[in-house]
Amino acid sequence: MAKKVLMGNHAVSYGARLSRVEVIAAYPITPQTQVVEELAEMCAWGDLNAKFIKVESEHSAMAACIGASATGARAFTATSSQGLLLMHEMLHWAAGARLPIVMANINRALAPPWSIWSEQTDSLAQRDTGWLQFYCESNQEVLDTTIQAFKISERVLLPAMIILDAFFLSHTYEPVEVPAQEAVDEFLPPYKPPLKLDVDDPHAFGALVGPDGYYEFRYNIQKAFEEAQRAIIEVGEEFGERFGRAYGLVEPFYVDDAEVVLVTSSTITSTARAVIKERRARGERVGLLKIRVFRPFPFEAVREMLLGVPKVAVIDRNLSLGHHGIFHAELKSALYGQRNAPAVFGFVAGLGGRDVTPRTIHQILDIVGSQEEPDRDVYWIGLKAKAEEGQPAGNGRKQRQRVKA
Amino acid sequence: MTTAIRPESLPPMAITWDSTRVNKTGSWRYLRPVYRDKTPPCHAGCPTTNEIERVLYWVALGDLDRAWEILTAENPFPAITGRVCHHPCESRCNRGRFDEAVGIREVERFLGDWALRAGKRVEPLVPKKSNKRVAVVGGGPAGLACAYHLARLGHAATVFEANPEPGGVLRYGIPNYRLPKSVLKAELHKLKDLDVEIRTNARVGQDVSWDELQRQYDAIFVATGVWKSLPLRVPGEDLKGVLSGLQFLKALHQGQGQPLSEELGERVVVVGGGNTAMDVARTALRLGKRVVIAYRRTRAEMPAIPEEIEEALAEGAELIERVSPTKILGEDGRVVGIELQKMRLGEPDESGRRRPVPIEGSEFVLEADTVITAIGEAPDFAGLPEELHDEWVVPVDEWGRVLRQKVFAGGDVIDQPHTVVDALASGKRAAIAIDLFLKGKLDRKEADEIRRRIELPQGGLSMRRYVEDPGALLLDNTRIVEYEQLNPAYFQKIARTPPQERPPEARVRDFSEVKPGFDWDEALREAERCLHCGVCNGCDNCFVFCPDLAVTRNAGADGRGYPYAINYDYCKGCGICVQECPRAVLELVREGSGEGG
Amino acid sequence: MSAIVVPKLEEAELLTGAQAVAHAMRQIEPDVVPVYPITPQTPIIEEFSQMVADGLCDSEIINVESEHSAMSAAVGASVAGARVMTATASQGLALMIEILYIAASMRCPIVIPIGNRALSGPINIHCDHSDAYLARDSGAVQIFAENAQEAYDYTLMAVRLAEHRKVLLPVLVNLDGFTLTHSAEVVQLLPDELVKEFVGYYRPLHPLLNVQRPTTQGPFDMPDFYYEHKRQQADATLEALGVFLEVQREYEGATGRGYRGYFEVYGLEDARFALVALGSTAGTAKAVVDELRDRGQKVGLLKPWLFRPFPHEALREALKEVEAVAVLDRALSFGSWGPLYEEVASALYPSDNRPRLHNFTYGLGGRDVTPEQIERALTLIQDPKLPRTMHYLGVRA
Amino acid sequence: MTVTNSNGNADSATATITRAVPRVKTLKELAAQEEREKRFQGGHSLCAGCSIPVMVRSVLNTIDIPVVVVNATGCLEVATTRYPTTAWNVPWLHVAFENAAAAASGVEVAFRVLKRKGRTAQELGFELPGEVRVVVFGGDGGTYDIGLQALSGALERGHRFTYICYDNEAYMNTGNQRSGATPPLAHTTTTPVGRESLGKLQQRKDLTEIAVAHHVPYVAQASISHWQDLVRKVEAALRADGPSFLNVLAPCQRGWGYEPCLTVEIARLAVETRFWPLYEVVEGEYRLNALPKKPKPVSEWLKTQKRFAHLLKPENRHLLDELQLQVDREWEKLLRRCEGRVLEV
Amino acid sequence: MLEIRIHGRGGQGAVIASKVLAGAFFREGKWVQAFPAFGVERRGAPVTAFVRVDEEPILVRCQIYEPDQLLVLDPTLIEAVDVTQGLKPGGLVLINSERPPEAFSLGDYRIATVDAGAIALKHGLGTREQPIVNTAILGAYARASGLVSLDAVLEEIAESVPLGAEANRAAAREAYERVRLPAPAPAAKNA
Repeated sequence: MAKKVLMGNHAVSYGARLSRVEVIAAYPITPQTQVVEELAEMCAWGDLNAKFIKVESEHSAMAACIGASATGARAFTATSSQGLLLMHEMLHWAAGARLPIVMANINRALAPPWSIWSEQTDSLAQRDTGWLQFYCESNQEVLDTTIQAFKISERVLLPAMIILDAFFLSHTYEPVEVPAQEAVDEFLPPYKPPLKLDVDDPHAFGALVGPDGYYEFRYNIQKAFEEAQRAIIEVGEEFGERFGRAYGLVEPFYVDDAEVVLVTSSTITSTARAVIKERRARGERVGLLKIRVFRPFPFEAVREMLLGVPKVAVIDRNLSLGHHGIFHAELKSALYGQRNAPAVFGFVAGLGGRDVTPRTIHQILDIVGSQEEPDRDVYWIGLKAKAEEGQPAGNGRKQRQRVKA
Repeated sequence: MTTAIRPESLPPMAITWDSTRVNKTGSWRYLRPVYRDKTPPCHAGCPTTNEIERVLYWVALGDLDRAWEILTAENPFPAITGRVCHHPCESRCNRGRFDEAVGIREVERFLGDWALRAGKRVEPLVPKKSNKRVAVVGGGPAGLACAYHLARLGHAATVFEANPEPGGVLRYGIPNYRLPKSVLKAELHKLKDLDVEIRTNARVGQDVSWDELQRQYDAIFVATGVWKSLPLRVPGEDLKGVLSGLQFLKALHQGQGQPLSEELGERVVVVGGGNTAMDVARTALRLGKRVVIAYRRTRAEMPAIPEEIEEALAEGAELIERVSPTKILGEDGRVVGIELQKMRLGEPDESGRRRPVPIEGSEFVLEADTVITAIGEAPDFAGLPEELHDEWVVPVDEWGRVLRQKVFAGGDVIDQPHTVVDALASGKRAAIAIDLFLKGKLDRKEADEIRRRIELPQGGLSMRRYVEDPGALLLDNTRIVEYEQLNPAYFQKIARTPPQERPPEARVRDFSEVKPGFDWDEALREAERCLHCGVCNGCDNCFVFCPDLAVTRNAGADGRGYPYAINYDYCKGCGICVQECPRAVLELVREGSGEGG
Repeated sequence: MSAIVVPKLEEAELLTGAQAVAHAMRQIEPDVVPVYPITPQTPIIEEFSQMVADGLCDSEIINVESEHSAMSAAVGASVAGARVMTATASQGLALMIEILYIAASMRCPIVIPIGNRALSGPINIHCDHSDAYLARDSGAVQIFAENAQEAYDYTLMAVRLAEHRKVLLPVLVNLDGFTLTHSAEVVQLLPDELVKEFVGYYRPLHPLLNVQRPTTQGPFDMPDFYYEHKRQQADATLEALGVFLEVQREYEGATGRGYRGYFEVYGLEDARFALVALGSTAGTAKAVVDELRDRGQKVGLLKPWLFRPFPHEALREALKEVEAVAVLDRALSFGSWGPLYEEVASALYPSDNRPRLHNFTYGLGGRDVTPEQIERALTLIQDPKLPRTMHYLGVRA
Repeated sequence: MTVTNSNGNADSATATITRAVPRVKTLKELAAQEEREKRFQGGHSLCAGCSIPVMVRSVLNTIDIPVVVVNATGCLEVATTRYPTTAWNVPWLHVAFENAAAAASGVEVAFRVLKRKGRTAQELGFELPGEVRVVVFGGDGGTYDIGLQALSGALERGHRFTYICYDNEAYMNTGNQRSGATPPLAHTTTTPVGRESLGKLQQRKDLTEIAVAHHVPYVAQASISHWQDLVRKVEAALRADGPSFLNVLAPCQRGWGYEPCLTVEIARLAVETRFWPLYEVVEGEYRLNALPKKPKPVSEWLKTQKRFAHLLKPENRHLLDELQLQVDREWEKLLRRCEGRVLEV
Repeated sequence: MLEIRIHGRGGQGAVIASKVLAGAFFREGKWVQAFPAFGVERRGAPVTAFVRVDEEPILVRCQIYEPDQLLVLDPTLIEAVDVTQGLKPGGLVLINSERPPEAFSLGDYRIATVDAGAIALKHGLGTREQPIVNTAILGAYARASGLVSLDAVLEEIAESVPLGAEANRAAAREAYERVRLPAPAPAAKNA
């Protein structure tokens, strides 16, 4: 094992290389590009024995991965934002075909207006497609999760998405422990597809299925997701045993006796940890629950952690327009109907890369601390107009009042 | 952009219309492009510092008035130099490295002739007369040029000419078929326009004394020229039928053509390779003689203007190369032949030409009725004070001044090439020096400063820079544009426009002009070939290729200043404009170096 | 007949849902219609093309080479200043989804009928709602129609909703593939002039074609403005809630057809147990409700017309008295609850009296939706001990 | 000097020889030019030495008819429209990367149909212009690759619009990844040169020929270096009655690896080495627009750019020769198509 | 925690500088984080990059608004950008300039200068028009800050700057010697 200072994107590349990916089909898009550039470089220097296909669009990138994976190769791609949306149609296909493709998605805001900065809506909008989703907090987690993702995917035959924040992770350099290849090889054996495109044993992939059979295919995918929960936990534990860093579905931080728990994902978690530590040092009973795996959504784990906590505040760097932040909505449906369910506050913050600083987190904790129940469905934090801060984007139980300043 | 914004203050969707011009991208710049005209080599190489690039620019645009004004500021007689100049400009022309040099002389002649036909008048460059009087001794090109420029600078000039007519070598040396007397006469009319007094048949030391000049004039310019032929120094030189070239030509011009012709006999051998030799040879041809030119080196080394040699040969002269006379043979006191010795070319001498070395025993005889020598001339200092001159020349300083007195000299009597244009240049130099002298500035430091401002790298002094604000002329007189600095991508190969020419068999029958000169189309076409090295001609490249739209058209400029300006608020300093400037007007300087304003 | 609009048989026609929508399009007479064929949407555009070919309607159809381009051309034409419609389904919507987000953000009031169909893979051409749900974060307004009549009426209303100055968003009018698109029903159309008067002219706010005042549309946005722009869009999406009701009122005023509210409620007034279901299933559900009520069970149905923006407040109000709710989702969000369920749970979460909530998946890929399945759901939720896991109706597991 | 050179010629010496007295631009003409000059403005954040704005202004300044610009995602879009500012003083639309031609179809049809329907200012809320040209700008990534389908569809449908591809031979906005336009053996970040790799191993796509295959009225290949030729082609393209396509070579100093001042020089060398022939296809008829009298070897062009540095190593000589053969072969093919028709500006 | 902000221009290597500096601290056993303020940087445009250094793992993941130290790779940025915005009083400002520290009056800060441009050119880094000064300025930083050793900087350069590593190391070494320090230097904070 060696420690290196790596950027988040390169942590993905190293993870893919250690996983001995065989086919990489990708299309450039900021801020993803370095992931595949580094992989292309590794191929050019013979450090990675893989075929790199620079396709002509993200739609084709996923289609090529589908082809490669169906042929039995370990397939990998990476994209972001508009690229992810363009390949959307194929995402359904990959999951429907039960192909364990692994993809890194760098969270970037959707257009227009055009932005290249961080926001989670792109990947969260794919939550129905049948892909496993891992949201990473650090470059170490990015690298480790990439390796685990292959193992999990190939076990449950579902594609997996490793998700990292644009720039706050993708372009940030920090120390990362890079496992030795032999250790990874022991952890992750070569992919043995149960079924593949094989001239000696022909099967048709992607045939038309009528109303008589389609439902069951979908049902099986849903069941595979249930299996995936177990797989993620087991693989995360095994990884911990081998490499000293264990992973699970969620990660609590000072949750035990907390009166207020922040629910976060990705890099906001990291900044929030600093704030929680600071407040804990002041004696405040605040904690944090990081959601690492969004699909399958860790209902049980979340309930275990949050039932009995008086107040929970979800921070969403995303938005389902006409609805809520997506973690927020998901969390509410997870806690719905449960005894001792907490009051859930939903915060939207940091869209389009607006910086989420410790001050932003303090503001959130202050708002949650000052009221028993949320007085609106969604709180917007960090809008530039001061008078607007914390005002609801309509849809509140009380009619939204526009403050004139 | 850091001010507070409110969602409701934004347009209802991400639409914008505010200009990016609020972004001053000039702050990205490391290097700064600046416009800085330079001197083209033709201009620098012209002894009279003709602003050739500007003259051709305006000719190409059809504005002949403007072209002529610029030209006559430096050169009084374009119709003359346009015919007889040895055009050092053309040999330096950068276009010569690209395809063929621009036919500058022919365009100059076109412009000169046009002005004569149009009856153009020159005016003084300064509004007021000075009440100073200057004596000009010698009415050849140097003297006339000096008088011309003095007059334009407001001084009264009197020319003392020993011969019956002014013009010197222009009149008595150069044959009519090269420079028609009518053209000479018309050009000299400019002096009348400028109230220059010309006293003919006034030989100093004979018709007027040096002391008188010293007493009566505020300054004296001596330009008496070289009228003594150099002897061959071989046996038989005193035979009848041995003539000097100058003698021959002068006699002809003085109307003694017919008797002379009879004296010459049939076969004429001309010894020499300079312009005089060619003039002699071609004149003899026109008198119906068989002509042989004998020269010690090869044609390539002949000092005569190449066209002259070419035309002489075309007209039937025979050239014998690498021979030197050893003896002139005579019978009854009269030439019957010339013995020539063959030469081979040895090591180069100080002039850079290979030295002829005699080949022993190679002598041979050429039959001849007349031998005309044209191997060089020497001045005749008769009538001038001893202290003014040494054996060969009148020594002068860099201003053309003699012995720090009020005496100045120019033309062939000083140590400079014996060419018409150098003579004109020395006259101009003296006129400027005399102007400074008369204003009491010549011995002061100021004179050096002025010189720095008006002197071009090859030593010529610019009258335009002398009388006008040099800043307005833009031209940087310290730097010459070399071919390597140009971007030839924008130039297309276009053949030089050949001047029309009368056929040799027709032209040897008379003394009429060999070439009729350019017509309008030809002149414009040739002027358009000028590359305008170092001088902005508004080609638009910088404007079109600026990625930052930082180059603006300066449409209000009135012929001064550049047609473009750079808006440094936006210029990112990429240097494309510099690279793509075909003529090296633009250059890059380091940002913050203080250069280029 | 339990529909809101009961056609007068003598003035009605027998039309498929696709035909009804095509007639709505003909009457709206959109300026530009970029389209690409896909089952089960194709009959809409075939019918419409014939009407244009017959000179019944002055619209310009662009036969593009993909749904992605259909939506792109739609955005171009809409931004330019034209009234635009298109139509699609399933993979077509999935392929154009990137541009649907863009249409919403660029505030393009494009009306898009969708013939709902299951997504691949495996490939399937029959009805479910996975295609509609995939657009749930896009910012487009989404309406679900129960029958051909509703599809017709809401297509007309969608134009006014989309083009309202406070809204300016694309509107998807969902009608179930085959079940509605290809089934002939009795539909009563409105007179052409009435429709024309109702929809009026489209007056674009910032038309690209206004060369007198050039605008730059679709610019690049740094973090210093993007967040505010998104907030603005979120506000517009929510404005659609109010405008939806406004348009319904005006439609009623103009036509006498009384669509009122975000939902059709059926037997819900005194219900202890409620179904929430979208689209044509509601019809079957109504029959089941009738039957169970006949048997004395206090059951009811809530059929949302408006799925996006989701009317959280109104839903809380509508379901505040019920004990248990069965939310029927005709699609899966793998690894989680069904999308409709999540909406309902999320909306009801803050309410003081939370009903028991259960999620039922049904009818994927055109699996037949029978009264028995619906009855089963309504029966199951009456058991307070029913586990809170996903229930699958009609699966052969 | 009040006078600029006749019809904008770079060098008076290159002016047509038939011209007796050079034409001098009138002040009025200059003023009109200035008006058009404002269509694209400075202060944008494209790199120093970028070729794209050079092309854009040449295009926009060519005709007086109002234009609507549709822009595919790329450097040009990102660097000219950072909210709240814009370098564009003409209507400008950006929808996405892969669909500029489709979006342009929409704009073009919208204009045509609104015009046909006689929509008044009262109905529309604004005055429809009498005439409009839709011009699309897209890079090679957005044109050769991801946008090809939309372009093909729009060309085939016959919309009256002009698509201009600024071809810098790779994805430069994301930092130099290979595209269908990348020449063989070029180094890019996704075809890096390494122990196991010599750069891009495939041919470049001949997009201009693909456009020709759509049987549209006007297709041309141009270079920013030959701007008079470019301007003439833009004019022809914009006046074509139907779709027109221009493929314009636009070097990128960062991706190609050269000093920014050499942008035009390198574009010119591409033409002079016949790597990038200038030609046009008018109603199916080919014409050559630059016939280099003394064509330079393609290595003259390659050696100016770092992306080809590995080809100059002696051991790679054979690759260079192979490239030269290809260039020669393509040139011969083009000459045959032109059948001796040459039209040089 | 030590927070450093780097100001440069596109093409000068500011982002690489942040990475190398973080790497150097990392070699000395520190936790580090380095990242750019990502815009759509074009050649010549102002660029900002950040470095955080701490004894324990770094949690905060947002830009640095109140840095302890500044590295200014191009002195003309001082006029173009408010470089000292948020800089803590007494903070170190290291400027690439041939002028002495006294020539800059920026406020209550410790100013050090180094002619990194000349040093870079001497070692053949970049062009006359645009020298690549990032490694030189890091050498100077090692001396001016006293927080990281020159050896660590040199080792990190060798690893992170494969092209012309020797020249870059030489430049860093020379800049270490030639940096002009503020006088008097108060004890470094946040060591």
